[in-house]
Amino acid sequence: MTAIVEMRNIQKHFGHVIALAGVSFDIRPGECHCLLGDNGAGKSTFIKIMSGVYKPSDGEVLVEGTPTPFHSPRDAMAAGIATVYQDLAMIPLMSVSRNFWMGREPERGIWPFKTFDTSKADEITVTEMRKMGINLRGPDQAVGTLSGGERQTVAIARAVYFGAKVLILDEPTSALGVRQTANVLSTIDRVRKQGIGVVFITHNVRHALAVGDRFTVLNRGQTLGTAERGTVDAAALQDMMAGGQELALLESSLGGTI
Amino acid sequence: MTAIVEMRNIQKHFGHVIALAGVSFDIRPGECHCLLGDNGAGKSTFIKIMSGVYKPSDGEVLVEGTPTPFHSPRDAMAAGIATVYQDLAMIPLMSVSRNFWMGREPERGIWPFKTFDTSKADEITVTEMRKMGINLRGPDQAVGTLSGGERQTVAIARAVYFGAKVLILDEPTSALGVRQTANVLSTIDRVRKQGIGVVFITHNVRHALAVGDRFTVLNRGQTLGTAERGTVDAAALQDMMAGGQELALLESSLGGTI
Amino acid sequence: MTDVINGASKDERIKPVSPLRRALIRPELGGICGTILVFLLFAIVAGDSGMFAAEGVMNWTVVSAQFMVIAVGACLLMIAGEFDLSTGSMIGFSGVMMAILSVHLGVPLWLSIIATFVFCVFIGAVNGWLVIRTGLPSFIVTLAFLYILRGLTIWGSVYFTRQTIIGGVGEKAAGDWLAPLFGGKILTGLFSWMGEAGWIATFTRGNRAGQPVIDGVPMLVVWAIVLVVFGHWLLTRTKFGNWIFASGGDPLAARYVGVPVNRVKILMFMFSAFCACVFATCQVMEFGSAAADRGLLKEFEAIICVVIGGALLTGGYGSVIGAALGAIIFGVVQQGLFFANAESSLFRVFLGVILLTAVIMNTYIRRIITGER
Amino acid sequence: MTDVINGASKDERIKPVSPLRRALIRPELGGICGTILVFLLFAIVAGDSGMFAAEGVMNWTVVSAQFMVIAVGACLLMIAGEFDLSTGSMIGFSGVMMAILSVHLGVPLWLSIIATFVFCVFIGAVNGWLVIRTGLPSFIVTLAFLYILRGLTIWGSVYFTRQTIIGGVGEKAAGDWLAPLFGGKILTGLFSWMGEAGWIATFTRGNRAGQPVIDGVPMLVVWAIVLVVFGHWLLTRTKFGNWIFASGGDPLAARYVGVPVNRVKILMFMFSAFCACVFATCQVMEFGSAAADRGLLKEFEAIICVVIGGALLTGGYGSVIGAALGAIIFGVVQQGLFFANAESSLFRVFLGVILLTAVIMNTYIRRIITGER
Amino acid sequence: DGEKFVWISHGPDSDSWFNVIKNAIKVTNEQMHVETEYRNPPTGDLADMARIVQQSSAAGVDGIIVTIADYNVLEGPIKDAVAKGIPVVTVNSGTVEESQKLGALLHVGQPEYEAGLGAGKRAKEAGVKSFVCVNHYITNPASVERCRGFADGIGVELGNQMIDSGIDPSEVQNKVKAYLTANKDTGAILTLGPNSAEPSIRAVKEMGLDGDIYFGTFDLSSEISAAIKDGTINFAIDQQPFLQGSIPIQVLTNYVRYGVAPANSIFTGPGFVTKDNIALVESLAGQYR
Ligand SMILES: Nc1ncnc2c1ncn2[C@@H]1O[C@H](COP(=O)(O)OP(=O)(O)OP(=O)(O)O)[C@@H](O)[C@H]1O
Ligand SMILES: Nc1ncnc2c1ncn2[C@@H]1O[C@H](COP(=O)(O)OP(=O)(O)OP(=O)(O)O)[C@@H](O)[C@H]1O
Ligand SMILES: [Mg+2]
Ligand SMILES: [Mg+2]
Repeated sequence: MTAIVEMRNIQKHFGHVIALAGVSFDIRPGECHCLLGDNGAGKSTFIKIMSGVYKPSDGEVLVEGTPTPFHSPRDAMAAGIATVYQDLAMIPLMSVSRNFWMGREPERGIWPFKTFDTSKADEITVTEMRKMGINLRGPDQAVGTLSGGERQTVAIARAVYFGAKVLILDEPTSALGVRQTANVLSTIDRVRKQGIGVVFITHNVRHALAVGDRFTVLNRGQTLGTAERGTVDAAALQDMMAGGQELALLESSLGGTI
Repeated sequence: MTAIVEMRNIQKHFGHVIALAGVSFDIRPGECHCLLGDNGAGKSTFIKIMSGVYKPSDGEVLVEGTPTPFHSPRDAMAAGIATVYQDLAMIPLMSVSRNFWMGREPERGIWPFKTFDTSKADEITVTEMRKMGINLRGPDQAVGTLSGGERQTVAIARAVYFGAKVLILDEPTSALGVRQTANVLSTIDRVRKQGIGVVFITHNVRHALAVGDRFTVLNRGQTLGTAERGTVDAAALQDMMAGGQELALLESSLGGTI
Repeated sequence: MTDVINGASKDERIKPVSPLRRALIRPELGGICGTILVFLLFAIVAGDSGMFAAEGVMNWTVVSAQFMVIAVGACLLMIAGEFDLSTGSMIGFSGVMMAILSVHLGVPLWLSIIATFVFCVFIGAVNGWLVIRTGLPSFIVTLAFLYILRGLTIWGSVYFTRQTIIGGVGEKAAGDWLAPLFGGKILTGLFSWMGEAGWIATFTRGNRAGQPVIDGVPMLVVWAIVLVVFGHWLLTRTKFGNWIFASGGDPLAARYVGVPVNRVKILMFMFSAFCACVFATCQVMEFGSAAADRGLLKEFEAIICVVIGGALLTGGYGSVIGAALGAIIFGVVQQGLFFANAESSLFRVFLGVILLTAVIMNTYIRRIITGER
Repeated sequence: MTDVINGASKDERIKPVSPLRRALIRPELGGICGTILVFLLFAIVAGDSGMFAAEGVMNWTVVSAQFMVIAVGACLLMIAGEFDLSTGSMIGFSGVMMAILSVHLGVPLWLSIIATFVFCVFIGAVNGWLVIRTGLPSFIVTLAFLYILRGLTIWGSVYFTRQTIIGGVGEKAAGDWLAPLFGGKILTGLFSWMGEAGWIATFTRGNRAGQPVIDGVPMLVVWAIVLVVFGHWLLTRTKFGNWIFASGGDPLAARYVGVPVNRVKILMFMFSAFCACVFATCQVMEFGSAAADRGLLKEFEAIICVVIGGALLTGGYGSVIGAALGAIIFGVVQQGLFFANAESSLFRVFLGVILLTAVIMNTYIRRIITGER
Repeated sequence: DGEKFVWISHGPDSDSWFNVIKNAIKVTNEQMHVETEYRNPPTGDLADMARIVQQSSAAGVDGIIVTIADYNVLEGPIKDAVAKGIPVVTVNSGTVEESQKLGALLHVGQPEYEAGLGAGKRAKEAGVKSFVCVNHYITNPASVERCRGFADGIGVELGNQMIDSGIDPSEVQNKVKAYLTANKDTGAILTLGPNSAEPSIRAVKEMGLDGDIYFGTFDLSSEISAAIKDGTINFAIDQQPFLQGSIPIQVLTNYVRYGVAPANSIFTGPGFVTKDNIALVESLAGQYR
């Protein structure tokens, strides 16, 4: 099975900060590929390149085998990549429904008088949110009044609703309680079954192991390789994330004093 | 040994969000007390109450046995509590030396002509930073040009330098590489040996176990109890943080599908 | 698993909030209350001064309509996260440009008007482009244009006409097909019928005796209504309106989901320039002359209307209806003080106080909407 | 373990940066380059017009000194993260208050001056307190005071004196002990000696032929120098200066480490009001009269000087020396255009263009300082 | 008794010249037992002024006194007021023809261009060939008219000889100095009111040019009359604002009460105040002169 999106040897520099030093990654239909890594490893930077927010300093992005440079988030969306960002990409002062449709508003009417089809938008928003287990007070409730978990769920519901061939979730579970986490994980499972590739970013190894098919670990801008499901366990992943042997070395150096 | 600072049944509400639902905690001289918890558990909120940034909605703060309400960060500092905040409390446009001394600038000269003793400030800054393993280009380098790890180290060096009876570190290792992490952990050890109580906040169980004497786990604004060193292992802590049995329940519910 | 899903909708960390309080809360609430208060106030202090007779109503309506025209532009721009200090200079500039072209360079009036609109909207685009490209605050960029445009206006009018006031546009307007769109009146038939029927007062003396005191609705008022309706429709009913909110609320987030933030902002700068041009053209057509000092300080007045109407100075929140109410408050207070015979210098004091109270009240309302932060 | 510590100082993710480029970079670099450019420009176009003779130098020095006085206040306030649109109105207000008190209510001049300073600094504190307490942007709060103070000024001067220009302060100043501190001249002896010795030019025409063209340094210039030196010292050499930077850079972070941010901001609002008062008092003492329209638009001019001088509109960054250079640029350009016989209305165009280029250049410099973000 | 009139000017709130008018209104109100309100656009925007005219006729006053700051702008509102049967007297700037076209009873005032022209002719007699016109209010049309008239009176092009001085006194003073330094052969100074005259007097004195340079100004103030006495200023054009404030009220009162009005317009200026006749005016300058 060929990859839907393949990233080859991606580098990214911010001024004199080297955030990514050559990372390769691919995602196939119907799989959940987990991207793991400690804080600051470069996970968010990496998927921002994948969704067209940043341009890579070096390296290639291939969509279904053809090199496809993304110039803007719209390009990535057009290529079927939907992203739920870590910083949520939600605007607190706007209503849930407006946030849900932001950038892809449904329209009604003929050209100069095309209007935002609010009734359709509201209806679908409420339905989709109910599917995700959130009962809204109303679709015009401001996102600012939602809890972190609810906001996260709006973002996921939005990405799921708009279909797409690849769904990227950047730490979707980090602000969630256990029940909402369960919900997100089972949503990932549901989405994957529809043949969509899911990129699931987290630094919680347990969440990753619960749904992942493959696991890629980033450490300080570099990839430490990709493992298949079943070939690694929680402890091994945790070790790779935290810098494995190096930390062991450290523990022995502290060992005498503690 | 009595606690230096004791927090009794602390509650904190932000509008209609209940961030802390009654948390008790204490810190004794010369120990490292780790505060663990998932994202959004309320760790940062809790230590902000401890350092006088927020006032608790309910509950008491006792310093060496006497109830001492803090009205501002200055009160907490006066009571000997130094804090390194998660969001760093560093001002990127200012120089390292100015950031280091911010709020406690050394002065020289007599009253109406008292000046900020820059040469002394610079000298001490450079020395202290070298002690922490950072060679500055110069003390007037802007903090904005430092890497995340270097910034974190400035903040820690500052807190350590200003002594204090309790040192609070809010996720000090989250933006650091392995080597800087080792450095921070051994600094914690060094500080503790001087009889200072250290509150070490993290969601990395391995870092906590490396230096902690006691472990308190927060989960969604509530404490799940405090464990002594040796009575818990990594897996147990990880389970408590992620919501233990609840997650087990979840896994079984997903189990059929994955 | 259904159990898990239903459970997710509840979060034990959220306290319940009274639904009644929520029902009342909307961005323009402050504007609505303010308008009612102001009308009550003047009904008491100036009720018998003719302020609420047909002619008086028309008087403050026209003034409010003026504010409304520029407030709509400023409002949409502010919601998109920027503001424009060059509005006032733009008003002076476009009037003088139009007058020089038509009166002194002999260009037909309709062509002068169109050329002026095109050029001013272009300058609006330059403003926007500079803000986007340099990443500078719009305060600085538009402040520069405040000076540049005013300087060019004075220099141009003195250079071409050796005067800072340029008359003679009235004669050019006669017979022009475009001019009535800005300077004409509508519903004249209706008003003369109402006058005959005794619905409104008529002139009792002089050479127009028998004619109604109001002979029609000036196009300025029509423009104000059209712009408010258009602005409100654009903002609340269209896709683009959603993009305006998004660009002002969080440009980065908006860009990530594919909203063309730069285009939205530049278009709003252009719209603001367009509104300034409408203001200037209506004024030039009505009075038949342009002057280099027109529009002085109008940028602040537009911003004040918008802010009184509940918009957030930092963007992402506000309402065109609110801005229109702000304009009505501004106009009624300004003219009402004349009707009430108050010392006119106290108008400014009054205005400052209204601004402060309105904004404090709006902040309180907004905190409730966004969940007390 | 030493190995671990040494290793920590290197981060393989940081690319090296040229140290040469760093050495050049300081906040006032833009101001310095701008000043040099402006002097070069006018040396070329107006070198033979007397602009750089003793008298010409004094001419633009006085104008620059005026700008400097208010720029210092605006600069410190802007670094502390706020700004003050009421400066201009405050200038008008304090002059009129002083004149009414002394000329019309018979209060001794020194007491009027002191009372005015106290009251104006108090209003500055009210400004600051409102900004802190309501959390509103300082734009809105000080805009309200722009209107309120100007309204009170006009109302007050008309109410008390039935005039908007109040003369007669000159007579009151004669014999007063405090007035010369604002209106006098120093070094008069030195200058007449220099004139006799032929060091500076003497009048060749008119009824003062033989006297030196400059008879002393006005106190306004002394005040400007004192305020710049004080501001620079305060900002760079004292504890409090560090707090100003911190309050503007990140108020939350500063508050967490114990900087009394609210106090710093309120004090800076007070200092800005104080500078406006110094400006007004020097002018009233020099000209012997106060007028209600003094200071119009001075708030923008102060902000422009500060921004040209490299400060960041959003706070936390800037330099008093830079602001002073900005004031010199402003003054030299304004006066230089007269010496160069340029069309004077083009001054505004020139100013706008200088503002834009200076700010763009400063942004570039700042990006380098803060690590390209 | 108790007729309500309005006196509508184009001066912004802070304009000092109209103070004499205000004082005249007050005095005349007491003399004639009427109520006259002084009104003006706060920022001097003529469009706002037109609104005030409309508003006054809406309020149904017994008479309107209005300056013709700009004929085009005020034409509509004034004609409407006249049509409504409200008697109108025009004052200050504007011409008699304009006044008649508007249907006003009469005009009381001083035509700006002609005043400037007269002053220019005077200067020409004194041998002046070049000048600088210090315009502190360049955006006001009447100010440019005065400078133009002066230039035409001397018989030279206006060109660069009008400077935009702003109202800040130090800036005015230094701009005048800069101009005089750069243009050493300047023969005359024309200032347009106390706002530009007072700093210019200081500039001239500081440069030692007092008495040497021909200096004319519009309007009076205590400082201007002092300068006339000491010879710095050669003449001040006095349009006797007190009369402009007072006569229209008297005319309107008599017209409303008894239906009588003067047949011709009344010129209150230009009257030239010089060293010879200064003693008469000096004591009241700024308040009633
Ligand atoms: N715009 C930027 N400019 C400069 N440096 C940046 C920028 N964005 C990210 N970085 C740096 O790049 C590195 C990787 O950041 P990134 O946000 O991708 O990490 P992450 O793996 O997502 O971490 P987290 O788990 O905290 O989300 C960090 O050192 C960060 O400071
Ligand atoms: N100022 C505030 N207003 C409203 N809610 C807040 C505020 N600060 C924190 N919260 C909420 O309180 C809860 C606890 O937040 P807190 O920052 O203390 O978590 P944390 O344990 O430090 O998480 P992390 O590991 O991400 O740092 C979160 O749900 C957060 O949204
Ligand atoms: Mg991330
Ligand atoms: Mg935290």
